[in-house]
Amino acid sequence: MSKAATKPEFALMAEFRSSRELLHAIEQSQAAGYTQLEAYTPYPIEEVWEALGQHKSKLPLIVLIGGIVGAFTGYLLQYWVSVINYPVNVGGRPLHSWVSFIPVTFETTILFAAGAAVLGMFALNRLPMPYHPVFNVPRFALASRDRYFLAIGSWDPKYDRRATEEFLLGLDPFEVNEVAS
Amino acid sequence: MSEPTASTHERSFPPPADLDGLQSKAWIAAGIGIAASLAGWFLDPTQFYRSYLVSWIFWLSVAAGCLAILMLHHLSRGAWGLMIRRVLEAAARTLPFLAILFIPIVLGLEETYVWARPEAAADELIQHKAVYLNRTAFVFRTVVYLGVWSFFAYGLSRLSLRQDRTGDATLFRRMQVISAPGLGIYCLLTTFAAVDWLMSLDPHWYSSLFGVYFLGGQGIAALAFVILVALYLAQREPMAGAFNAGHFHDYGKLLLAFVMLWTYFAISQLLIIWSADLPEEITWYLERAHGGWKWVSILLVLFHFLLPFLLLLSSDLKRNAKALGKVALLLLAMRWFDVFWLAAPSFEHGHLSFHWLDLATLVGLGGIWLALFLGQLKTRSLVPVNDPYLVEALDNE
Amino acid sequence: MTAPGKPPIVAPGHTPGSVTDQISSIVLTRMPRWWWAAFGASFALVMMLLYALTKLVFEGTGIWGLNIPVGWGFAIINFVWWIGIGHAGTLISAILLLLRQEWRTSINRFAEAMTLFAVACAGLFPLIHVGRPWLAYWLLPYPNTMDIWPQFRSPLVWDVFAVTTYATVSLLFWYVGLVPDLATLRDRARQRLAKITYGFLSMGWRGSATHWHNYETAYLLLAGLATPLVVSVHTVVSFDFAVGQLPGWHATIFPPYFVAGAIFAGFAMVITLAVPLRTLFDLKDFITIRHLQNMGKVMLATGLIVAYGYVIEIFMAWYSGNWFEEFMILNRIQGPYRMQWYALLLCNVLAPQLLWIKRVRSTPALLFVVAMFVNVGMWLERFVIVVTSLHRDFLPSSWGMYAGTRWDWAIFVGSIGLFLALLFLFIRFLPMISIFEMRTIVPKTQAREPDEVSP
Amino acid sequence: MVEVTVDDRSLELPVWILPGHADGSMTIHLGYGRTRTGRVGSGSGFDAYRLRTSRAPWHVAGARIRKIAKHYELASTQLHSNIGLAPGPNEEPGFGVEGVEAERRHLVRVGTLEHFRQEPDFAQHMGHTPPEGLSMYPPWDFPGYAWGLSIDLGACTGCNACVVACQSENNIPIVGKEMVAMGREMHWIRIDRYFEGELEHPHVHHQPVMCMHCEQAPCEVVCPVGATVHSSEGLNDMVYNRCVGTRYCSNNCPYKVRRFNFFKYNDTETPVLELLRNPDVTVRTRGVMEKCTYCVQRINHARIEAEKEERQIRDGEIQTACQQVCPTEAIVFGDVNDPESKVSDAKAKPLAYDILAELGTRPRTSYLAKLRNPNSTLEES
Repeated sequence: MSKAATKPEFALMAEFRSSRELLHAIEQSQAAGYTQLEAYTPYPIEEVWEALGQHKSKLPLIVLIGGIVGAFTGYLLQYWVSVINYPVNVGGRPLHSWVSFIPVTFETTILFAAGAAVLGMFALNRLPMPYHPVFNVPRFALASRDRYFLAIGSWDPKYDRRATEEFLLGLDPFEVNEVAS
Repeated sequence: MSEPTASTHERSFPPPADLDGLQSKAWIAAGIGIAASLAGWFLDPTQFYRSYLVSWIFWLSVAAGCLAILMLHHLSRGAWGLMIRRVLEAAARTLPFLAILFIPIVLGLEETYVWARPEAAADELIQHKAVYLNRTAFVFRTVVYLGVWSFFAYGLSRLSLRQDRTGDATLFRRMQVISAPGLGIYCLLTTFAAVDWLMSLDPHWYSSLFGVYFLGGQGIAALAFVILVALYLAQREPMAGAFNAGHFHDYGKLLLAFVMLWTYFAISQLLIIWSADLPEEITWYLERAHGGWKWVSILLVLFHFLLPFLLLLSSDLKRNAKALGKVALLLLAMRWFDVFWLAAPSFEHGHLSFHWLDLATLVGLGGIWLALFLGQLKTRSLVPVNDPYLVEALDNE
Repeated sequence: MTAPGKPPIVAPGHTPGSVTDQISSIVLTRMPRWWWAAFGASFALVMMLLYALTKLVFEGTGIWGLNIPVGWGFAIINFVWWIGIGHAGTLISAILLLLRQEWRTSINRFAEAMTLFAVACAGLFPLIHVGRPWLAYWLLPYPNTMDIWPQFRSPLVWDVFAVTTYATVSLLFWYVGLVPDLATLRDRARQRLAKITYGFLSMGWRGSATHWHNYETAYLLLAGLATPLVVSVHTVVSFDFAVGQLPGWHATIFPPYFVAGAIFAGFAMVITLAVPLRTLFDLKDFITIRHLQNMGKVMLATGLIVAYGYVIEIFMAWYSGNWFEEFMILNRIQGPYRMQWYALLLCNVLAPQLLWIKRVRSTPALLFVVAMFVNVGMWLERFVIVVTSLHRDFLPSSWGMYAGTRWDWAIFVGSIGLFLALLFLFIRFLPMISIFEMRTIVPKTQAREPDEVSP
Repeated sequence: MVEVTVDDRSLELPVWILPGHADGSMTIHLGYGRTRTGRVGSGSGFDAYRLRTSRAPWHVAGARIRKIAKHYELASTQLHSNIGLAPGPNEEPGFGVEGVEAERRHLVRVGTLEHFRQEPDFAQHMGHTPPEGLSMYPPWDFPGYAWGLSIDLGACTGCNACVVACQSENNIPIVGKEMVAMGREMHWIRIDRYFEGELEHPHVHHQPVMCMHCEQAPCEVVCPVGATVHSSEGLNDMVYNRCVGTRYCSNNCPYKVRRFNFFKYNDTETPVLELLRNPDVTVRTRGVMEKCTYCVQRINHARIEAEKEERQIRDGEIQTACQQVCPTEAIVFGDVNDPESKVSDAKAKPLAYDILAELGTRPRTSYLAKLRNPNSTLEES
């Protein structure tokens, strides 16, 4: 606890009752020059991440690469096994039975792409992360119910403990909390 | 993009004036094509009938496919279909005319269909099928197919028009009630139509997937055509303000879905027949895997599946009407190749040959069909103005 | 957004807060007494399954009714039946998401869980149906000193890839869908163990805008991948049959016809489970009549595709002029297993026609009855395909008959027990309705401004 | 079941009504009169010696037959055997859907000498034989030996010696009546019997069927672990050690010649039984598929001998077990790559045909059609 006193706080977090209020607050904060903003909502709201300047996710590219790698893995595995490493006459079929190799190639494509989607999503979201300072705010539990939170990071160049709190309180939040780091 | 709710109902969507010009051009193309085809008929009647069959099936796929998409739209009640409903209806209403254009095929039945020739009497297998594959039954069935399709096309069109006039909100429900059995009947009849018109060209061969494959192709043909018409209309008032990227995104997604579906059917059929290697089934594929036909097969793999598939994965492309239009054009062209690939190897066993009559009949029939289509399109408002979903449809992102 | 004439997908009066509380409380409070009874009963069936499996491994496949020519019987029928049932879950989740059908929201979690458990049951059968189950891993490609590999031209190897991919992707899809809800439970749980468990499983989910953005993208992409996957899985299952030369198996229509049949069976199972559950857990607000109606329509549509398959199969058997094919159909209609075939027509073709009537679609009890018919009918369909085709094939001299033994039945019924037991555990420990997605749609379905309701 | 009574002795036994058996008569096999015959035989069969007396061992008169209300399960390896068997005048028409199946499929091809003189290759036109080389795949070459087999249906008497020989040569387990009744007999070669003609006096045809060793074997394609693959000499090899027992191969085998070890049929624990077995043939365990190998152990034995002497294997040097015991020499085995071999000679005959050739499996086992030379006056009566 003594450490907490010396350590600067992580962020200031304002709690709002509706997504409209949250969006309004984001606009106001950006207008006021704050850049290190993060919003927490109980369900996905496209306008919120759009407002925070996140337009394109890198994920589709990751998935595409995953799919291509999967397709090649699947096909080459079958080719190598059936033609190079273990060539046998099976029912008079050619060693390189490309028609028969389609289903497995398809499945590995999907498997790798789906794996890339899930792992990519967790990686981009920096998860798993069991501890995060925002959990220190007791009311943050409501972020998974029906409350909307806006946090301004303490590393924001325009951040000032007192002025920022004043600013946030001016946005008509339910309340403003300090996020201990 | 969205319009205020109140005003949409008052907006009107009359067909743009330059549809008349386009229609005249279509008639001119039809005239040239028909003249050339007639010349071809004098020079080489056999080739004429064969080319004509391919061209007719191609244009029929577009028209009949539009009927199917129309019913799908009514069934799903999706907003996506409202913007193109009038295009679909107009295309579907050309079906009775296509029935008239079927007459030359009946006249040249012996030139195109082996089973219609006298020597078929010596073939045990064809004799087995003679109850089904004979001139009378064939013509009768085709009349039934086109009659039933036309019935649904006109029935739905009439209700849709009445909805424009009265604004009766229960009409969309009625169109849905018609479409549910309609789509089922459509699929069943199309399956048999595919057997009659295409599969029976090689009367020894059979595949139970064939009808479904043909249906998938029709979906592509119709959607590609609709996208092109939508692109044309979107560049002109009054639709310029109504179409947005969201609409094309939806059509692109549907097109992608149908491309995948078609590919799925094509691969399934090939895989099953390839793996079992039954002599009675493989001859059909062997004809298409050797000689020049091999290249047509490869063409289909690359440009009917691979390239459009990869392009349509991109949502940017789907939202870009012009780029989507190019893909649609490519797919429409590949639809012709697919019909050609299904039909022609069975005429001339072994070698690939294109004939100028293939093009002449395609242009001739296409000109007539497009002119008929545009004639139908002109008669109505381009959007069903009193549909309860219109606000949602216009608002589609 | 609600179009005219459609009943709502969430009963009026709900807010994000109320849906969160109501759904999470099912998990976080004690289970009703009937739960224990039901779980106990299904657990007893699992014990029977284990006993039968032990017997099977110790004595051999011979305890089943199999023979030559009928080399595949209950195990494969059950496998196809279960995996077909699984398909509805993915379909509801993935395809309806892509089609932006919001009514999926309240049933998708539950349907996905159903998928997983059905796939688990399905996955059991290929493993145990082989003569030497302890060597079933030989179907996997793994490097070994003998340099021996699976044979990639065999549909069974495709099956291994398809089913494992399907199981993996379904699990991932389900888990990804659960993460925000696990975070919700973490925030609501009182007990320390529950807090830690849900906290661990939710990986530190915070619901930040970045999280949601990547999450939504991932979820959509997974749906886009799961859709062709689910089609491919039953297609590969159909290849198990269609790739062979056997009349009644070798038909090109099989892939789409099997996929439709799978969806048909799957929706029947969703209805079978949803109708009682919505009453027992008082979820009528979330699984509304509209859901049941829509599922009824999907069942009708896929049922018609299945009927189309029957028609085409019969027509092509005649049109082909191939006597083996013609005989196969005649044998179905007139042969010793004709009663199964007629029952199948009754269950799969006639009974679903009731769904044309709106009254049937909107009466849960009637819908449940139709769904039960379809559950039975789809099992019979696989019986007809597997057994009726095999028992009289090319050489009349080797024709034979087949009947399941009590061990066949024990394992089949046991697998139903396993499925139910897993389902009851799921209901106990995880939210059976996606809470965060309900939060998403509640504002849209409510006329008033729900955000302004105080906590 | 019926009760047969001779004087005061009676015997209850089941009857099986067969086509062609004279009305009002019944055939009872004496068998060996045993009641205890080990694991698989005890409790099966009937002791017909009870009807016999030592006073008149070969003839008794006054037997009476009476139908009794009991049922007895008979086990048979073949349940259907009609081809074109027309019902007699008082018979119920039709045998159900299975009626005349075998005839339509042209499995047994029979002609008269007269027919043969007019059209020597009539047998080849009875079914649909696809053109040679019609396939989606490039052809496989079989340089060196290419084993094949030919069976002359005209010579086969249906004596079953081949079945027994195969059984002892290849360590094939005896599975007992209960298993046979379930359709789980293990014979690698079987004799299919078909009745043709009228129910009262049909013709009987016998057709030995074993693995056809198809060049495009449907069984091999579907095996997920490659437990059944093709050898360079055209044998359809079965790798017992690799087999996991999916039974997919059997399902896809049009000839249904594959046999599955549903239980552990072979007794490998009793030491004395080891002496019973052919040491050159693997004893199969539970859960694996097995089938005719063309007596591959004999092929390899001959190969070793030939290599020792640095020569080719001579035609006739290898005899399969079934061939060896066939009293009518209906079975011929050899190298089909060698145009001089007896098997090539047999396959070149106009009577040669493949069964189920329309499936494109290209079997290495082929048949010679049966020729009959009926006396027209006798036949008419």
